Amino acid sequence: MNVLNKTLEIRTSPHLKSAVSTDQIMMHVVIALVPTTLFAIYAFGLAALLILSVTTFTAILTEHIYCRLNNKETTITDWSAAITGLLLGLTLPPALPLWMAALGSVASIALVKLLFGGLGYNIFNPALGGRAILQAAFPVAITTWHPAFLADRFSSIPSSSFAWPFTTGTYDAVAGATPLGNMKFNQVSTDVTDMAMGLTSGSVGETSAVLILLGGAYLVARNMMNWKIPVVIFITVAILSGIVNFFNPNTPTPMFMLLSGGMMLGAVFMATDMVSSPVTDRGIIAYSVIIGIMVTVIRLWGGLPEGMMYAVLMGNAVSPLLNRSLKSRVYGTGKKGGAK
Amino acid sequence: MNQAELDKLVEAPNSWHMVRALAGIGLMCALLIVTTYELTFETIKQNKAEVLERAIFKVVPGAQSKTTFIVKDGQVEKLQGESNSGLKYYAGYDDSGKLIGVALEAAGQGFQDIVRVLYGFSPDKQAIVGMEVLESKETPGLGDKIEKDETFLKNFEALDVSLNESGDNLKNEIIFVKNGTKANPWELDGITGATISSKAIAAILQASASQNMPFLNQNIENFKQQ
Amino acid sequence: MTTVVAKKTFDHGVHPPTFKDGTVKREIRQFPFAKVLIIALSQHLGAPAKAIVREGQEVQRGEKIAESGGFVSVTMHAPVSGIIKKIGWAPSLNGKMVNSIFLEPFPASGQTIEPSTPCDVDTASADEIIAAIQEAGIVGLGGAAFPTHVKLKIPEDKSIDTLIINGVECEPYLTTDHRVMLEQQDDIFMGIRYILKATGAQRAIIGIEANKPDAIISLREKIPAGLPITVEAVKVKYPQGAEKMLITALLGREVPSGGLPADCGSVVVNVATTAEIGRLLPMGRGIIERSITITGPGVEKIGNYLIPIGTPLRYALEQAGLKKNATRVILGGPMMGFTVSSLDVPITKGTSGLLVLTDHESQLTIRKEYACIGCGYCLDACPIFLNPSRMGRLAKFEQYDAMEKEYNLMDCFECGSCSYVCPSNIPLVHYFRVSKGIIRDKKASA
Amino acid sequence: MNESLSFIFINACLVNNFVLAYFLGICPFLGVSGNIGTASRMGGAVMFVMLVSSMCAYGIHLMLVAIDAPYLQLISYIVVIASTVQLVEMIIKKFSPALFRALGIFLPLITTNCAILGLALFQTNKGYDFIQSLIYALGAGAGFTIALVIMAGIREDLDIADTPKVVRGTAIVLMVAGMLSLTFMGFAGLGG
Amino acid sequence: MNEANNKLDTNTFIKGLWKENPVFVQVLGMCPVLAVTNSATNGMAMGLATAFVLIMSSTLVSLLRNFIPKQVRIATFILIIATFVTVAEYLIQAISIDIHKALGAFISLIVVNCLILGRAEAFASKNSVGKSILDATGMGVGFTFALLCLGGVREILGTGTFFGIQILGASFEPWILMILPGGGFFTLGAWLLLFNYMKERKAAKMQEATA
Amino acid sequence: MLVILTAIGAMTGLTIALAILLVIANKKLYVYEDPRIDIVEDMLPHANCGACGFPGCRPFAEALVNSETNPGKCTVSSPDGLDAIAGFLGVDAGSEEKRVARLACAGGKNVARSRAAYTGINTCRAAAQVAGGGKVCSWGCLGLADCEVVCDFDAISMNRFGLPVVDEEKCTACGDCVDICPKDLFSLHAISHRLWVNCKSLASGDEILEYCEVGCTACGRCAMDSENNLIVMENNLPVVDYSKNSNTKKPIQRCPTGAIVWLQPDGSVVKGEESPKVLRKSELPPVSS
Ligand SMILES: Cc1cc2nc3c(=O)[nH]c(=O)nc-3n(C[C@H](O)[C@H](O)[C@H](O)COP(=O)(O)O)c2cc1C
Ligand SMILES: Cc1cc2nc3c(=O)[nH]c(=O)nc-3n(C[C@H](O)[C@H](O)[C@H](O)COP(=O)(O)O)c2cc1C
Ligand SMILES: Cc1cc2nc3c(=O)[nH]c(=O)nc-3n(C[C@H](O)[C@H](O)[C@H](O)COP(=O)(O)O)c2cc1C
Ligand SMILES: Cc1cc2nc3c(=O)[nH]c(=O)nc-3n(C[C@H](O)[C@H](O)[C@H](O)CO)c2cc1C
Ligand code: SF4
Ligand code: SF4
Ligand code: SF4
Ligand code: SF4
Ligand code: FES
Repeated sequence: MNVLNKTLEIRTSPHLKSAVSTDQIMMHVVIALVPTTLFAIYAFGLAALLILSVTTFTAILTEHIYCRLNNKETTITDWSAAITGLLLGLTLPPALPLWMAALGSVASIALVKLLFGGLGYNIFNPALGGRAILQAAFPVAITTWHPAFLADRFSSIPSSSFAWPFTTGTYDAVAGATPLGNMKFNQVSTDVTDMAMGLTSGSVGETSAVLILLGGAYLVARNMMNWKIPVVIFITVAILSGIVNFFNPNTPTPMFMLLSGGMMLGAVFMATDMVSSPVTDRGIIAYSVIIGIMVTVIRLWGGLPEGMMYAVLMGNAVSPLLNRSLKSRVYGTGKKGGAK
Repeated sequence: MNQAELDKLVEAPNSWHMVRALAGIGLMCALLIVTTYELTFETIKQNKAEVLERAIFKVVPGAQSKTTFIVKDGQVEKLQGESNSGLKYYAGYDDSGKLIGVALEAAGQGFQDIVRVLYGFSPDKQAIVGMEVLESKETPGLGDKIEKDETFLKNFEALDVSLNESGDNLKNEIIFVKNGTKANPWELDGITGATISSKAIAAILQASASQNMPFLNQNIENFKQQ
Repeated sequence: MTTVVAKKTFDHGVHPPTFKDGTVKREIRQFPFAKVLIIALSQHLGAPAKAIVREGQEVQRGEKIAESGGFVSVTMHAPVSGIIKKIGWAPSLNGKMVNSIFLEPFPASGQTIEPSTPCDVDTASADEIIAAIQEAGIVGLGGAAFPTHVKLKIPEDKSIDTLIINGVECEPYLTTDHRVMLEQQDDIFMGIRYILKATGAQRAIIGIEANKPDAIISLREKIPAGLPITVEAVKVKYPQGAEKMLITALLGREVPSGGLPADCGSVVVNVATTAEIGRLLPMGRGIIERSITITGPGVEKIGNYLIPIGTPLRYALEQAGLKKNATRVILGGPMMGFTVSSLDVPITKGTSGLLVLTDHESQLTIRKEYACIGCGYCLDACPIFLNPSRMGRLAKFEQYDAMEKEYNLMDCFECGSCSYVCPSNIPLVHYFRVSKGIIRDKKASA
Repeated sequence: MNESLSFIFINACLVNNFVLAYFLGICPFLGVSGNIGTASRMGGAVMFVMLVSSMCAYGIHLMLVAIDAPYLQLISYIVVIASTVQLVEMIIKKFSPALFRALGIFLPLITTNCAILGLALFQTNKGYDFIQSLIYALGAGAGFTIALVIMAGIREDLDIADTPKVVRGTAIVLMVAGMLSLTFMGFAGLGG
Repeated sequence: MNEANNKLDTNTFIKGLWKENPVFVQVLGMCPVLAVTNSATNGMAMGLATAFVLIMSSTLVSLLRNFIPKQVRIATFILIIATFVTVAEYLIQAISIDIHKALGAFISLIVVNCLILGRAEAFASKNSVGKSILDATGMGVGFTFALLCLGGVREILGTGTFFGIQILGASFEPWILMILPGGGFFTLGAWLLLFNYMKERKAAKMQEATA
Repeated sequence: MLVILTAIGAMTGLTIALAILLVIANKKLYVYEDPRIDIVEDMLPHANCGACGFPGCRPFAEALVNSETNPGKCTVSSPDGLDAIAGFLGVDAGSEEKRVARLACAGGKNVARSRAAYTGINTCRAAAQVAGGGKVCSWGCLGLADCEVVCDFDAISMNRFGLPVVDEEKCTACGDCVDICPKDLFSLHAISHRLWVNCKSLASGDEILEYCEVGCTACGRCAMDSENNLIVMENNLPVVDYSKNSNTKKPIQRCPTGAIVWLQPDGSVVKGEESPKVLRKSELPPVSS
């Protein structure tokens, strides 16, 4: 008599699996970005909506086409392309010509992610890699800022947005200055609460510190983000700029440093990208400290007003080294191992 | 392969051959180089002089001829032959041999690396009347607007560097202002998108002018003889 | 139920759902004899036992049928009175065929057991106890089936101060140790007396996960006067029951890499093993049955059973009743247990549970595999503080040397915590098992 | 302009990194960046050779000025640097085989390398004095080492990555170099 | 030692162009390849200068190959190469100071271009003058061609011009990245990728043909 | 004129100094090295480019001479050059008979059954660890092609029934397949050994035919009838004594299942007349538990 009417399945242990899977993590990141995204659209109007749609859609499309060309099952269902596109859009200036945004999105996905092997294998953060490429290719366009909360933001679109592909856009006369630009070039500081609430100008999604932190908290609560990274970055930046500010009050205050520019978005959503950050505990700390130091140094002493992107990319570049050199002590080795 | 066979493969180096070959080839090379050097020397000298002259005539508009001066022991004297050390002053004269300006070099940190410029000073106008970038690694298309941007170069039609009462420094510092906000002749109208580079030019000129203008004005007579 | 607060534990680890409620209340019940029992001659680590019976020979329940094939080997006893049908190949848990004794019970075989020479705890010497344990065929019932007498024979150059009794039972679903702790308390204390004497340890600690408060409390109450025993609650966390983790939790020591618990002055014995020692040695008997949790969504009559060694899974499952959608039969718990490819595999001394999963679980656990996204969950799970993320990638690209030399692969004890948490569903432990195998092969052939 | 030593160092090391901004020493950068250990030893060797050649170049430059023979600059730089390094190599090989194993084997590769000659030429062009030249060499060497070691780390990761077949080999290394170069652009203007 | 190499002479020439292209296949002498290719003109000039040095030094090395003892081989090669580089440098200055300025130190750095020493060692020191010249010319042309490929792409995308002539229209927004160092790496990477791709396809086709 | 003299003076001085330095160095600092290193280095392109992964041509040459690497690692040299190096370093091939890898299992999916469905890492090594891999015959080939993948010489290809086939021409007897197979099914044999026992099952009796139609039932006929004890039974399997004259097809005629075969150079096998012809082209369904 057969007790079983089917073929037995054989598999390796464990036969239980925790519930989270990679696509879900990615999906929750998108969810966590929703408040920031909505605020961006509220602050910059149609321009933000357009740029975010273009980057997200192009990112997904690029990945899909790549998979088709390689006769592979499409990987867009893992949501990571959507995150990359969305995050790229959030770091761009609102009035950037859309063709540039699309080009950046293609570069993010194709050059920085897929050429390196796709999800999980990219060395550099795709969104920031794409932004770095855009910034090097079109430095003027990407440092031309558009003011937030224009009255007609829901009815008109900046003329530069619809520049013909591959041509220079004509910019509307009204140009906004960002807090960091004002600091660097005009030595003018900006009100801290304004920056916290997102009332300033800047990249599409970087302006509202509060909502970004909210999204971060959501991910931390779900254990989908390593809270140590942003916290250590913030601490490093605050300490360094605090010291400098103590000796030279003309330099930005720690609060200004934390709330201005891409610091929040970068530390909370981009430095925390699991793929391009180290995995070991001590590696993560070192990585965050390096990012903190580099962003402070660039902002205070470098030529550019903002350095978050470069700092994160530098962190990405040294991650493999940190992973290798800052391992955990293995159980039963080292000083505790010999103990009796 | 056994040891004996292996040893056979190693030829004993012949010292004489080595010296002979190296020295012989060294000799040949020396001849080759020197011949080329001699043959091209005049052309290159001429080329270089032309380039320099072009630059000087550009920053001292209207100049037709030039004389090079150097400062030796606090004294201005004409440069005889060549010299590689010390700041040179290139005096420019018009047809009639009248001094219309002095050109000199200045350098400082730009966005990417050191920027070297040549600028012309007009003693009559007490102003900088021309500026040419000699060497820069500024971003092409962006920082290199300091060489090409016409509005920016307009700054140097007459950038005020007149001296203060006591004559030991500029009356007004050369300062950088945002594009389109130039109100005074000593202000440098910046380039949007190349703020850093254009600011660097202002800083370079300010540093050089505040150091050299008092000296030039005091010794202007010395430059007048061609 | 009363609760117990536990603070002691180790770093890292995971929290799988326990699924113990179904069987925890069910007392251990006697299981009937199958038509044929298959007693594998190597059901423990070490040299196989040597059969001392012939085909066609009649044997009595409890009679010795195989003797140990060396020091790292144990004796086998007949689980039932019957006739030796044949001695030949039978499938085993790891898929290999092993030499086994096929024993057909007499139709009306009873529960009586042949009398034999006892080993008295008060008079026997340490060596005598160890010999008696070997003679009783006792191996670790915690899962590894390592001959217990070998473990208790402490090498000359080492000494033991603490005996740890492992009553953690951190594997989900399994409850036999829990039941043993409730039902065989006297045997446990008796066993501890034997082991303390054999090892020279000064004290014993019974470590129990805080989710078994009834066992903790009642054992605490019953500790016989004069016995240096404490009962400690440890946090509910997998793999709290692994001996290294338990030692760390209870003593704050670490077993050196590549070393044994004895290297940090302790020895760990499972409660069921201890109870078995305490039950069998006074009567001089051998192991012929053990208690097992038969459970899982694929089983009708789940429960804890005292089951004769050698019962084929087919018979056990017929008795317990299988559901239609059952697909996976696992010996052991869900975290470390092995699926079997054949129901002709018999229950062995090391079998602590028989878990049957269904289609439903298959669908839950077969998920799309992604590349490692570096989330670090596995690093946070690994109780040995290894870097499974890196090792998984190295294994995928066959860089075994680096795994061993730079990432301490050989310290991985295959607990599966990393695989459990990996959101990319990478079969990490499987990679590690394969890699360890390859490295071992390479060393053996070098 | 009289540049401060710290500026010279930072500039040569980060802002105008020899490999990533000036494209000097690309061959060893591509060739010897497969493994972190090798890369760091190579970096050490480069630093050493840079210091030696910086000193040589400084001396030769003085001599050439004295005999007024600028046209011999290139040929004498290369010959002197190459033979000095070779001498050092031979000495190391003879007297410390261990050190030779660790560093010496890299020396021939470095001698005929753009970064070394480039350093000598640049320091002459910039008119650095002796101390400035040494700091410049140190900065350039440190920058080279940093770039090389970072690249090696990344390449060790790429060895165990699912990179598409067509980019494997030099192509992907160049892509990484491109990204690193962009990253180092963040240092622009530092120290100014 | 190279007896086996008595193949048709056109092959000696052609192989440098494509099959053993010094840049795309051998990946040699990358520094000038990347550094001076921000415009087609510079690339071309650099290519020609390198080719000049390559041809001249190969010729001389081949002529002197029996006169040079093995031990001082490398030293003499370097001497010869450095000489011709110096010569080239003066010639370029005589022709145009501007080109000299654009190429900067990289003219001098031709000395250390691995390609030249490599050819001197691997080919010229073992072959007749005629063959060496042919080989050097092939390699030189291949090198120039590669530099032109890079310089062309970088100039067109980076400034919208080709050899200084506006070709993409005045409103084209230049991709400044392309003329920055990063762009150099990316462009060469892309070219190599293309070459790999073509090789793969060819291999796949070959396999199909045999199967 | 002065210029010329300076130049000549300086250059001659420089080169003579250099030459003397080199001469002295050659004499004083000479360190004995395997001269083959020089020769091999000579054969390399001297690009010192590092493409081989070594820090330069010389270290690469050293590694070559010490046979730590192979010439193909140099991507710069021409194929001819590489051949020359390989030829120079090549050790005498010797007169030993060529050996090849031989597989001892004939249980393809059309004749051998499985009883459990394995899912997991798709290699034999991994599968073998999970209850032996699910094939009923615990000795048999799992068919997941570890051997095909490990063979650097492309000598192994999997046939349509999931059994590896060795190409005798390509096989270099490197032994990698022998090491990788978790079921130890490969062994290296002189190419002239053509009489072959194509099964490793230690089980006996006709039951095994239920799950593998071509398995050895240990009936012992081949051994009984073999001349001069060419074949003996050990552990339920026939063992051919190749030191005796094994060049006979007779034993294959005795085998009722076709487990003992005659190997053809093209990879096909000849079985005895008596053995059942296997015509099935489809997979056998798994046995149910
Ligand atoms: C995560 C993140 C990183 C950024 N990194 C940079 C950077 O490295 N450099 C930069 O110029 N802008 C970067 N940006 C955009 C800056 O925030 C923007 O430049 C800033 O608002 C200051 O503008 P300014 O350059 O005109 O002063 C980044 C934005 C985000 C969201
Ligand atoms: C790739 C890149 C290159 C740059 N190059 C220069 C440069 O050469 N000169 C310069 O002044 N600024 C350069 N910048 C700096 C930005 O353009 C900077 O934001 C700008 O100078 C700010 O000026 P604005 O306030 O007028 O927009 C560069 C920025 C990037 C991203
Ligand atoms: C990951 C892992 C989990 C384990 N869990 C338990 C457990 O829950 N209970 C147990 O008694 N032994 C468990 N063990 C086995 C113990 O490490 C140890 O071998 C055992 O307690 C020793 O007792 P024994 O030899 O009597 O079986 C586990 C082992 C490992 C590697
Ligand atoms: C917390 C978190 C942050 C992330 N940040 C980024 C990001 O900055 N840029 C990006 O391209 N993808 C980001 N991702 C998504 C994903 O990791 C990314 O697409 C991979 O780098 C692609 O391999 C993030 C994912 C998580 C979970
Ligand atoms: S299976 Fe090994 S690597 Fe994974 S968590 Fe357990 S001990 Fe760590
Ligand atoms: S849990 Fe899985 S995905 Fe996360 S780091 Fe570990 S192996 Fe990678
Ligand atoms: S012979 Fe061995 S390695 Fe090859 S497929 Fe069969 S089981 Fe796998
Ligand atoms: S792996 Fe080696 S022995 Fe096996 S078939 Fe291939 S070449 Fe022959
Ligand atoms: S060309 Fe080889 S290092 Fe520069």
